[in-house]
Amino acid sequence: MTAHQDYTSDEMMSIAAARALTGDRRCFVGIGLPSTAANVARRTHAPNLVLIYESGTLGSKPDRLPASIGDGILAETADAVISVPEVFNYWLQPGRIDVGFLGAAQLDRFGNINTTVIGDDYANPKVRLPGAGGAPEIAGSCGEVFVVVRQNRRTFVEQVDFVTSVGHGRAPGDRERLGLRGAGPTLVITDLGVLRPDPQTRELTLTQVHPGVTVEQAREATGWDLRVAPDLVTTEPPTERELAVLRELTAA
Amino acid sequence: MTAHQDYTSDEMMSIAAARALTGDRRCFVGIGLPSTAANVARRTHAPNLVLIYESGTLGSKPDRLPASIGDGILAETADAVISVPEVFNYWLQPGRIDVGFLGAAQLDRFGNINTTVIGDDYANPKVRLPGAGGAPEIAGSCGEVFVVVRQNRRTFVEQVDFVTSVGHGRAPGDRERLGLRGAGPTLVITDLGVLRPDPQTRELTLTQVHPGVTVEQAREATGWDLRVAPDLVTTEPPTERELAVLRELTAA
Amino acid sequence: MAELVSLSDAVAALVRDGDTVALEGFTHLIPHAAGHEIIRQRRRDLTLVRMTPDIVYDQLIGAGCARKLIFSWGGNPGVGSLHRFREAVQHGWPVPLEIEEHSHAGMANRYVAGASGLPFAVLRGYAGTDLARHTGTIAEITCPFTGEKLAAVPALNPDVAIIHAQRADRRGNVQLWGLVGVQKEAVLAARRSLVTVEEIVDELEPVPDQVVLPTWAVTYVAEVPRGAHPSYAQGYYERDNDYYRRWDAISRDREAFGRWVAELSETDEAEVAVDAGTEGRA
Amino acid sequence: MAELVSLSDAVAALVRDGDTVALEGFTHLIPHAAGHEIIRQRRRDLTLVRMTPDIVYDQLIGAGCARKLIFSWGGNPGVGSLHRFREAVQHGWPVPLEIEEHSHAGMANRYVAGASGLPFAVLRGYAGTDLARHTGTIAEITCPFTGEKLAAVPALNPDVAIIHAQRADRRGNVQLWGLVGVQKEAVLAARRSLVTVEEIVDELEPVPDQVVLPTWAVTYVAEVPRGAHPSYAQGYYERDNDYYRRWDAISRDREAFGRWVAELSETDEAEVAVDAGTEGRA
Repeated sequence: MTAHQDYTSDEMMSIAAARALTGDRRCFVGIGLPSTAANVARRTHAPNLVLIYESGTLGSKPDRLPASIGDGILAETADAVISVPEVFNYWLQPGRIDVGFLGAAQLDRFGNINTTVIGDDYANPKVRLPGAGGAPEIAGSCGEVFVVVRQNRRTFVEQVDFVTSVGHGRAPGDRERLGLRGAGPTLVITDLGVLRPDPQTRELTLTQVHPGVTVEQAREATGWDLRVAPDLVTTEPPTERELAVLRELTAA
Repeated sequence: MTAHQDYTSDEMMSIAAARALTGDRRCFVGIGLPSTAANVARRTHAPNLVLIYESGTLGSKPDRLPASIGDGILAETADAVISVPEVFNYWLQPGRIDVGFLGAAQLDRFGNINTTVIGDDYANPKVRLPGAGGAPEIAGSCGEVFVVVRQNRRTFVEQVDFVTSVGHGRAPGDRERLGLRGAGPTLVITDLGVLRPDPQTRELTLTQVHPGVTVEQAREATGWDLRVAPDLVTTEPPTERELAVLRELTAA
Repeated sequence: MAELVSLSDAVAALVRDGDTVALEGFTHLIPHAAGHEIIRQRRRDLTLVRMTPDIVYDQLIGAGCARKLIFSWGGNPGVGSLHRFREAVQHGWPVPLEIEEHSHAGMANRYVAGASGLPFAVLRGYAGTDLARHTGTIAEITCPFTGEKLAAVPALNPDVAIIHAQRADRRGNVQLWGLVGVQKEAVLAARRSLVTVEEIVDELEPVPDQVVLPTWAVTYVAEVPRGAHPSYAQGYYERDNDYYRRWDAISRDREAFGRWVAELSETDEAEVAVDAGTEGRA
Repeated sequence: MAELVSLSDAVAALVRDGDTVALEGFTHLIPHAAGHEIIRQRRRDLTLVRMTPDIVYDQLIGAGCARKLIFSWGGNPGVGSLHRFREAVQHGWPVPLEIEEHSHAGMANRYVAGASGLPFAVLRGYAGTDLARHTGTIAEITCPFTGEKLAAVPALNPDVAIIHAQRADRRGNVQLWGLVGVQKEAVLAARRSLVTVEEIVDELEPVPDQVVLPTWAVTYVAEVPRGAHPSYAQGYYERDNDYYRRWDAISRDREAFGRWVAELSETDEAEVAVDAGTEGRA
């Protein structure tokens, strides 16, 4: 961070995530950062974005940030309210949703995600995490997956302790072999920059750093030998409009 | 029919069917005679009868006879309106419905029902009938089945040409072997009388004749050697109230 | 996003010779006008799919549009048989009609599987029936936990699903209510879809027991007032029970039916609807 | 027909030590008051089932009511972890907690199968995950038509399902709306059921997106105003987000939690609701 930046690294992360959501794409949105990013996108460059929440709403248009995944505002502003089984069976499973957003307690070199347990003994975990929720099938069925997560060595690991949701498996072709339909994680947005899977190896590679972040900082924050794309770019800093919308939303 | 009867044999049939519906039982009702009988019952001795129509209504309380299984009055007066898949999956299949009503183009000695084709060549039928509709699963899943059908040798056959819906199969134990949960046809109500399966052999047996009908007439109208219960009774004739309600309903 | 077009443009763009087409509707909201337009545009070799083929399917079959019917109950509800359907099955006229026959529970679950992106559905059904012997698309499956044997049926994924609804908004979001049958499943199971509606409105006012299909789940929306006639649209008009009774005589006779087709082909749907409206009131 | 009773009578009659119990609710309409009554009545060895166990399950687990949890996501939504749940899993306190862990899609389909009277459900799920290795109730199944391999999960059929709804009428017909989650399926899958409601009314006025459960599909109905607090009941009160945040501190500390249980046991549900209401407004 340079001294005269007037935004936080979390704000940069939210705005970078919002920018990745364009047009009238259907987004499966979890609470927290994904919901913030989707709602910033809807108020700035992507007014036709369709927000789908696993609590059972299609096309929610909240005028404030929902406090939880089941906030009443989501049902009140939705095009359709449906049951939770219907969300998963009629809308997610057949591949009708373009983008799924996921967080991660651990994320590995091949974009696999752990939100279940830390430690290598499932029965006696070092830390018990919330579990899978909708993530395994979001990771399997959405057109593509964006992961939004803060980058550090605790989170960015060589191999996750527990595969809650499959990213790119261990090698190219693993998703196809498993019958997973979507493209998997195509974008990992962090507080330091952006990673994308290498088209050949599927290994997450640094393709973008946020303003003021060095490649060395990103490598320090990564638990594997992070590759850097030859055409690495620097993220455009947040515009005044983006920051204003984000802050208005998160203050409300 | 004796000369001084002031009702038709079809009216006697409808009223006998209505009388079989008692209490607050849940009835899966098809259009035509079953719907007439269920609505007569609801207005006379069984006001708490619950009518379920396969078009997607639970607890319909029509104030006139619906003209079709999907008559608007059924939705407008229902406790709940649901989709057709839900009717079959959440309500019929798990055995939540006490009584299913079925008609038949052919009905055999063991209560099996044909509503598909007449003739022994399915590909080149003598007569093509409407087909199964909900009947096979109604016959399998309802607590019991009442068949309402006019009695004659064309309909009452030794063995149906095509088993659309299983009654008692060919022998005791067939339903259990097939995994069918309900008791199957426990009552066949005709314009001549009432038949019930023999507790041992499951063969349909004449247990009741309507006023003015002789056993000989019933045997004449049956395509197998009809057995007659030793304790054969004669149906009580329609009361004035029953006739008035039936005629009011069918006139509307 | 659904595109708002005319009925004839929608049918021209969506329905191709040889397609598998489902016009769904369970007594209520049957898309008759769309069926008539398929006859007018002379589509051939269709595989028609519907739980309850009634007179609009009798018309399509009699007009020679179909080579196969996948169904669970074919009749003129409350009246009797479908004579064009019977004649196609029994005498191959005007063209032979192959049939694939299921129960309602089986058909409903085939649509559910199709809508869910699954290749098959599981149900308690068909056990002991002759349907299981004559229909190739009924299999047995064993529960991996209990060992119990159940029926499996393959998903239905029509090329085109056509339904009728009460309303759509200008963006193409669709709203229907009353008896909603299996229409949502049919649209979601199909590769392409057309919804004809009574009216296009600015805003969809929520109503109890509604089904809403978002615009991005629908291909085309066409405004066709009275497009369900002689079926009905709750909140708009009643079922024309007389028409169903009158159909029996037309359908029984090849020549009477021929005249009906000829007249249909000379009129467009707006005229048919007006005539029918007048007749309905007569 | 559902019987209208008090909450304490309903829990006394329905929930037995060792039962499998599902208190369902997806952020909205979570039956907190019923959970508290189970703690007061000191039920033990329960197998608790829920897609999204949150603080009421943290309370039940911390109070020692449960020996097993079947779930797909356990957390304090928007706040963080469930500390009583964590402590039971990591340290076996106050009693060891066995877990059976699924995804949301798997749990939802297990309820659907239970509600449908089927022994299992089929879905596209779990492929390549470690859940499939650690959870015994995930199997592979092959489509009999395409040969494709899919996941199968066994039906959930709890002994008791408990949900909260906005209204019931005097005959026991139940109505809920807004986010309706998987509650209908949970009630239909269960052997016995209790619905707590905000109010009992003479007539259920239909509302958009309602779910209606007929009285004959429910065992008991109990009027418990604010029975979902700190969750919310659309049309009645908002979610008490502060309460969820405050729970974090109580839940982190065995002694603070012990005091919370002691206080709960000394009050009845009406008092809890009033206190909570006051706190919520403060």
